[in-house]
Amino acid sequence: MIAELIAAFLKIALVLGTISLVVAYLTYLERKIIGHIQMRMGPMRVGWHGLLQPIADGLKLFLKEDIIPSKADKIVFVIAPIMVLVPAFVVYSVLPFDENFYITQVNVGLFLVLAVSSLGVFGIVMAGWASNSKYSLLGAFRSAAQMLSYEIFLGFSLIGPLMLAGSLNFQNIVRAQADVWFIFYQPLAFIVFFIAALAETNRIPFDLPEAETELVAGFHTEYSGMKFAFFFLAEYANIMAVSTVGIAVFFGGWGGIDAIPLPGIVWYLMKMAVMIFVFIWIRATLPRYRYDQLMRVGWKFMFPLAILNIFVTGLVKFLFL
Amino acid sequence: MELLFFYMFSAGIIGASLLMVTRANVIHAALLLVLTFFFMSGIFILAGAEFLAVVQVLLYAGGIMVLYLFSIMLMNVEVSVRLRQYHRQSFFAVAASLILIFEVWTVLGRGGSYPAFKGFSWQLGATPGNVEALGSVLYTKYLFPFEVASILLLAAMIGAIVLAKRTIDR
Amino acid sequence: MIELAWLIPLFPALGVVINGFFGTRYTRDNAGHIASLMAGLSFLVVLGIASEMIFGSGGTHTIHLWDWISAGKFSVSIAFLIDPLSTIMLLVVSGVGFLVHVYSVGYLQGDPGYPRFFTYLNLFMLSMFLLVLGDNYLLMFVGWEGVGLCSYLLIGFWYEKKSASDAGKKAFIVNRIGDAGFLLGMFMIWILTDSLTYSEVFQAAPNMTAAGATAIGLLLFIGAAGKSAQIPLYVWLPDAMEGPTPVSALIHAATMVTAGVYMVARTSPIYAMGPGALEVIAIVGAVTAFFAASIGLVQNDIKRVLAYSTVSQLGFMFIALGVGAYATAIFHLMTHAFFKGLMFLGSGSVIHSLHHAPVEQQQDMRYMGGLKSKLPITYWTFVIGALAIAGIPPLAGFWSKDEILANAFFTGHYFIWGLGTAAAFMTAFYMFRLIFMTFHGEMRVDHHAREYIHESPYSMTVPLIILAVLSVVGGIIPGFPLEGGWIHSFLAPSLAKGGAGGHAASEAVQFVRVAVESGGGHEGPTAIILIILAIAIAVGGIALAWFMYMRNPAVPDDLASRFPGLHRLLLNKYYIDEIYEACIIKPIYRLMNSLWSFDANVVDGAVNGASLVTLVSSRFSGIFDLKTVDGAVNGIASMTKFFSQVFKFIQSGMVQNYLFVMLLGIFMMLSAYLFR
Amino acid sequence: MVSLTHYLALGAIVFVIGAAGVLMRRNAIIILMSIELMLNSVNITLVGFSRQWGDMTGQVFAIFIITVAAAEAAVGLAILVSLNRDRTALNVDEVNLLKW
Repeated sequence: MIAELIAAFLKIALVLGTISLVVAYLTYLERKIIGHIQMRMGPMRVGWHGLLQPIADGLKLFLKEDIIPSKADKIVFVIAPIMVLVPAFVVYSVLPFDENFYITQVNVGLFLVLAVSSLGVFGIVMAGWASNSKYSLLGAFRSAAQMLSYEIFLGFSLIGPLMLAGSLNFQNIVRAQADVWFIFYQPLAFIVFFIAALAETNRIPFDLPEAETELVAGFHTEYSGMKFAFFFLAEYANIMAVSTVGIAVFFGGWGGIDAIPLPGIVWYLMKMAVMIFVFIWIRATLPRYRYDQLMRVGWKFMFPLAILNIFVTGLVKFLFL
Repeated sequence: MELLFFYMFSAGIIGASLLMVTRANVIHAALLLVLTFFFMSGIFILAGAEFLAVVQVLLYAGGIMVLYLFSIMLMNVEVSVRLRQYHRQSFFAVAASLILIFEVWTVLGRGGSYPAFKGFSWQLGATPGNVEALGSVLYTKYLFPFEVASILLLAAMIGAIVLAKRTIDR
Repeated sequence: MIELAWLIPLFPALGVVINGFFGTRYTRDNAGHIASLMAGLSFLVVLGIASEMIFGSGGTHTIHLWDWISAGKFSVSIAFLIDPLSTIMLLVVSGVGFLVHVYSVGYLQGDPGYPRFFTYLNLFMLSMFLLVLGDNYLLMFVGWEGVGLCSYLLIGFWYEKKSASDAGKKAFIVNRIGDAGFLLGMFMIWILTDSLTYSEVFQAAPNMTAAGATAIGLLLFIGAAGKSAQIPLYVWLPDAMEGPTPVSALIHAATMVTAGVYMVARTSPIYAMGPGALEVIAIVGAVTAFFAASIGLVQNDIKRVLAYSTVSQLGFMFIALGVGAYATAIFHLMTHAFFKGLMFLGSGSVIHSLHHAPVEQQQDMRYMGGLKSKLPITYWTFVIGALAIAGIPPLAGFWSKDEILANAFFTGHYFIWGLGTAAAFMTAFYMFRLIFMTFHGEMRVDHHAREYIHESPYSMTVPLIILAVLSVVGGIIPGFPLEGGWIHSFLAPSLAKGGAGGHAASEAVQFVRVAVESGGGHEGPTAIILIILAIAIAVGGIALAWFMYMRNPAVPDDLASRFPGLHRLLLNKYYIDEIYEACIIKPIYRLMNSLWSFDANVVDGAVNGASLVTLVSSRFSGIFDLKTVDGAVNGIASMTKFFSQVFKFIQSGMVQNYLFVMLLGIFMMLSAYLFR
Repeated sequence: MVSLTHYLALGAIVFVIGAAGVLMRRNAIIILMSIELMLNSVNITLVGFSRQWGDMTGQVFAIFIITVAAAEAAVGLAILVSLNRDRTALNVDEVNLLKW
């Protein structure tokens, strides 16, 4: 009993620590990659090729004055960043990293991830409203509408693979792909999933809630210091979580090519690196959608696609499997 | 252990819902309601209804309450905070509620002992999932109510659009 | 074929969907054809089923479609019952319905609400089929409400006319009163038998107490009185003539108003256990027959004469039910559907031809006359209908009406027989008064309209001819010999045997049959005398009408001067109306105006109902029962006043108060549980 | 050991809290939320029964209740939003046209 508890705590600490560290370096990576794509160098000053930049940033944020606007709703204002961060981390409790490396297994794992990640919107809405600023509120509105809509497509796109795997448990889903990854069975689902994932994580081209150029950073305009850092932490944690879900559902999780005997966790990290690179790559490439375009793409294009995918999968499964 | 968690969640539910019912600020009330829903999903997990627990979070907290927050923000909340919050019949309402609780309590006390739980195990990760059982009942025995529920949702959707849409003067 | 019964209501439903959803845009001018096609298809199915029932095995068939409500002991299914009774009703409904559809294609051509009309008409057919086919009371009630709704919609079809929309509302409200009775009766049936399905109810019926059966019978009769326009709920039917004429023919003469008769006949096993209810039905029927016929004597509006005639004939049917001669009632229902449908359609044809006359003159017989040569087909078919209703053998009306009177006589209801005979005399009189005023004599039509008078198109005359043929043969084929016709043996399995009223009736039937067949017997001559008397009365009524309106048109005036009191009474009908208006209606309106602000929901319905009842009954019943109406009206008003004084405090308009009361209710229920 | 009585008592308490909220608050939104609370209290009892009898029916109906709650929230909020257009505050006791 106690040994189990200690093991569980160790695992949790390991995962959370890794995430926090990786997130810090993700910002660095993003700036570097975008810099190179845009034919510049990115951060160069702190450390070798700016390697210590994230630590400097973190230190700066940590030491910065924590301003709460006088007209803000104080309680909500303080809770909001936590509400964003907590779901982002809770998601990791059921994600699969390796055959035997996970924090816990739940029967409704996939579903739980969807449910918990949908809570992130609360933090954003709370932040936007509590700031008592029109930019923040507008950002919060956009975010609420966008995340509610795209959550549906995200969920629907996952139903196809789910029907193939016959389980909501991540370990089982990954095991079902021992032979063939679901990306080959479900390309349509993956496209929908990926676009919805971009929108869920508020990434370009769907970063309307933040939209620096029009809303002055949207819902977190009024935030500073550690609270601001929380939002960023949550954003990158979300990206990794959603990448992990994508890898687990479409790319066979920790599974790799039999010819190359690498440990599962390594395969997983490699896939993760690719996914994150794609995320950053897209950010450097695409412009932002307009709000009405965003909704139109979602409801008139992705939604029918997702439904079609479910229908076809069900039909095929019913007829041939 | 189970009992401990049950009491924790119950205390959370009751505390949060009492606070929610008494808040002047609608946003705070809504957030407290979300909190209540979280605790409830905890109760559901304790009862072995894990699917329901997730649905509770996904639909109630993630869906319905966001809708609430969204609508509240569209309206003017600040005005109502300064107004009188309670209805004239509040006293009677509370008195009646208390008596009602007392009565329910008595009824339950009279209920005597129930047979032991036939229940399902509530260990997380146990293989025969609650999802399959639920699904197989939902899509066979209760297929018709299920379809009716979907029609209801459609009707509510149309109704909501019609109601909330601004009439365009021609 | 019988198992295809579900097709019967399906076709009109299809028509409703097509015309209702696509009527105004796509099927506009073809709405009538589509609706007629649907009615015709239903009729074909009915014909198939009926031939199987009549020439084949007969019997009772239940077509179970699906379970509708299932809650504990209470279960109701959507199931159709095909037995002789419903077969006859189906034939009447679909047959007359189909003809009226065809007729309406011509009659309503060019009306802006053309597709709407046919949607309603098909909806009516659907509801009526449900009413007739249902194998339980709840399904019948669904149809019952459906036809009530369609009646309301169709009476108010020309809703831009205030009088039409008012008449629709009136019909609806008065019918609601009856429906409440039906509902209560249904509850009673459920309480006493734990079922609403006919077969189970009737199985349990012999175990009912007489009091229970009488209560059910009376409650159901309230429903029947509302739908079939019996005293005191008949007031809506004359006003219902505001609707298009085909509607009057189909709904307010042939089918819907006979639903009450059908319901009582269907419930006959229960009535057999409660003879008290039957006595009430017989008396109400007889009084209605007499009362309505006497009003019919003085009406000048062609459709109103027919409307009062319908009320009167429905009274005859209820006499038959009341004396236990159910089959005879259904028989009369059938023949009445033929000849009254015919006459309504005929009057529609007349009105159609007077299309260009001033609106207020189109239906007024004082502005008609001499139309015989212009409208030959209408005229001759109308005469056949009138002869049939007057009871001239061998036309349809003779057979059924005479059976009713004979049954009343031989079951010892001499008073009812007397009223019925008097009503029959008046019927013959006013029908021929109508014919003479409309078709004979000099033409009094507006000059501008004269040149436009022409015979109606084929789509209208062909139904008339078919109905005329049916009016001729519709009585003698199923009804000969008198009291022993085929229809009696055919209907026997569906109707009650034994019981107080039924028993007496069947004895009488035996008796009359003996009398007719042997031409003698113990009291045989009485039966023969009755028949001869009936014929004589019919001929006498016709002759009197001829004498007063053809031979010697001065006679009415002469009579008027010789009996100034009676004359004034008849002529000053409107003067009395004004007294009523001043003495009763105005004060009531004032009272109501002060009350309506309290509680429109409760008061308004009752007030409008009460004042409408007053208004209408005052219009024609001032002659008859000044004191009764006066008392009743004031009673209703003071009752309403009292209740609205009490209830206005409950209606605070705040949801939370209501909810609080609800919580108190829960509280009380729990308390009852705790301290029981 | 958690027994059925625990679930029922919890459900009853939450129900009454919700009911009291509906009855004593003036703000329409809070009343709507209290109704959600009441609906949820029913879910608790249903789940309790479901567990007691090892039968899924209770959970199925809990799902239906959530469906109904979603529909109710959508329509209710739509009504409130349209009410909000011509009133400053959404006080239920000012909406009293239900009389007469």
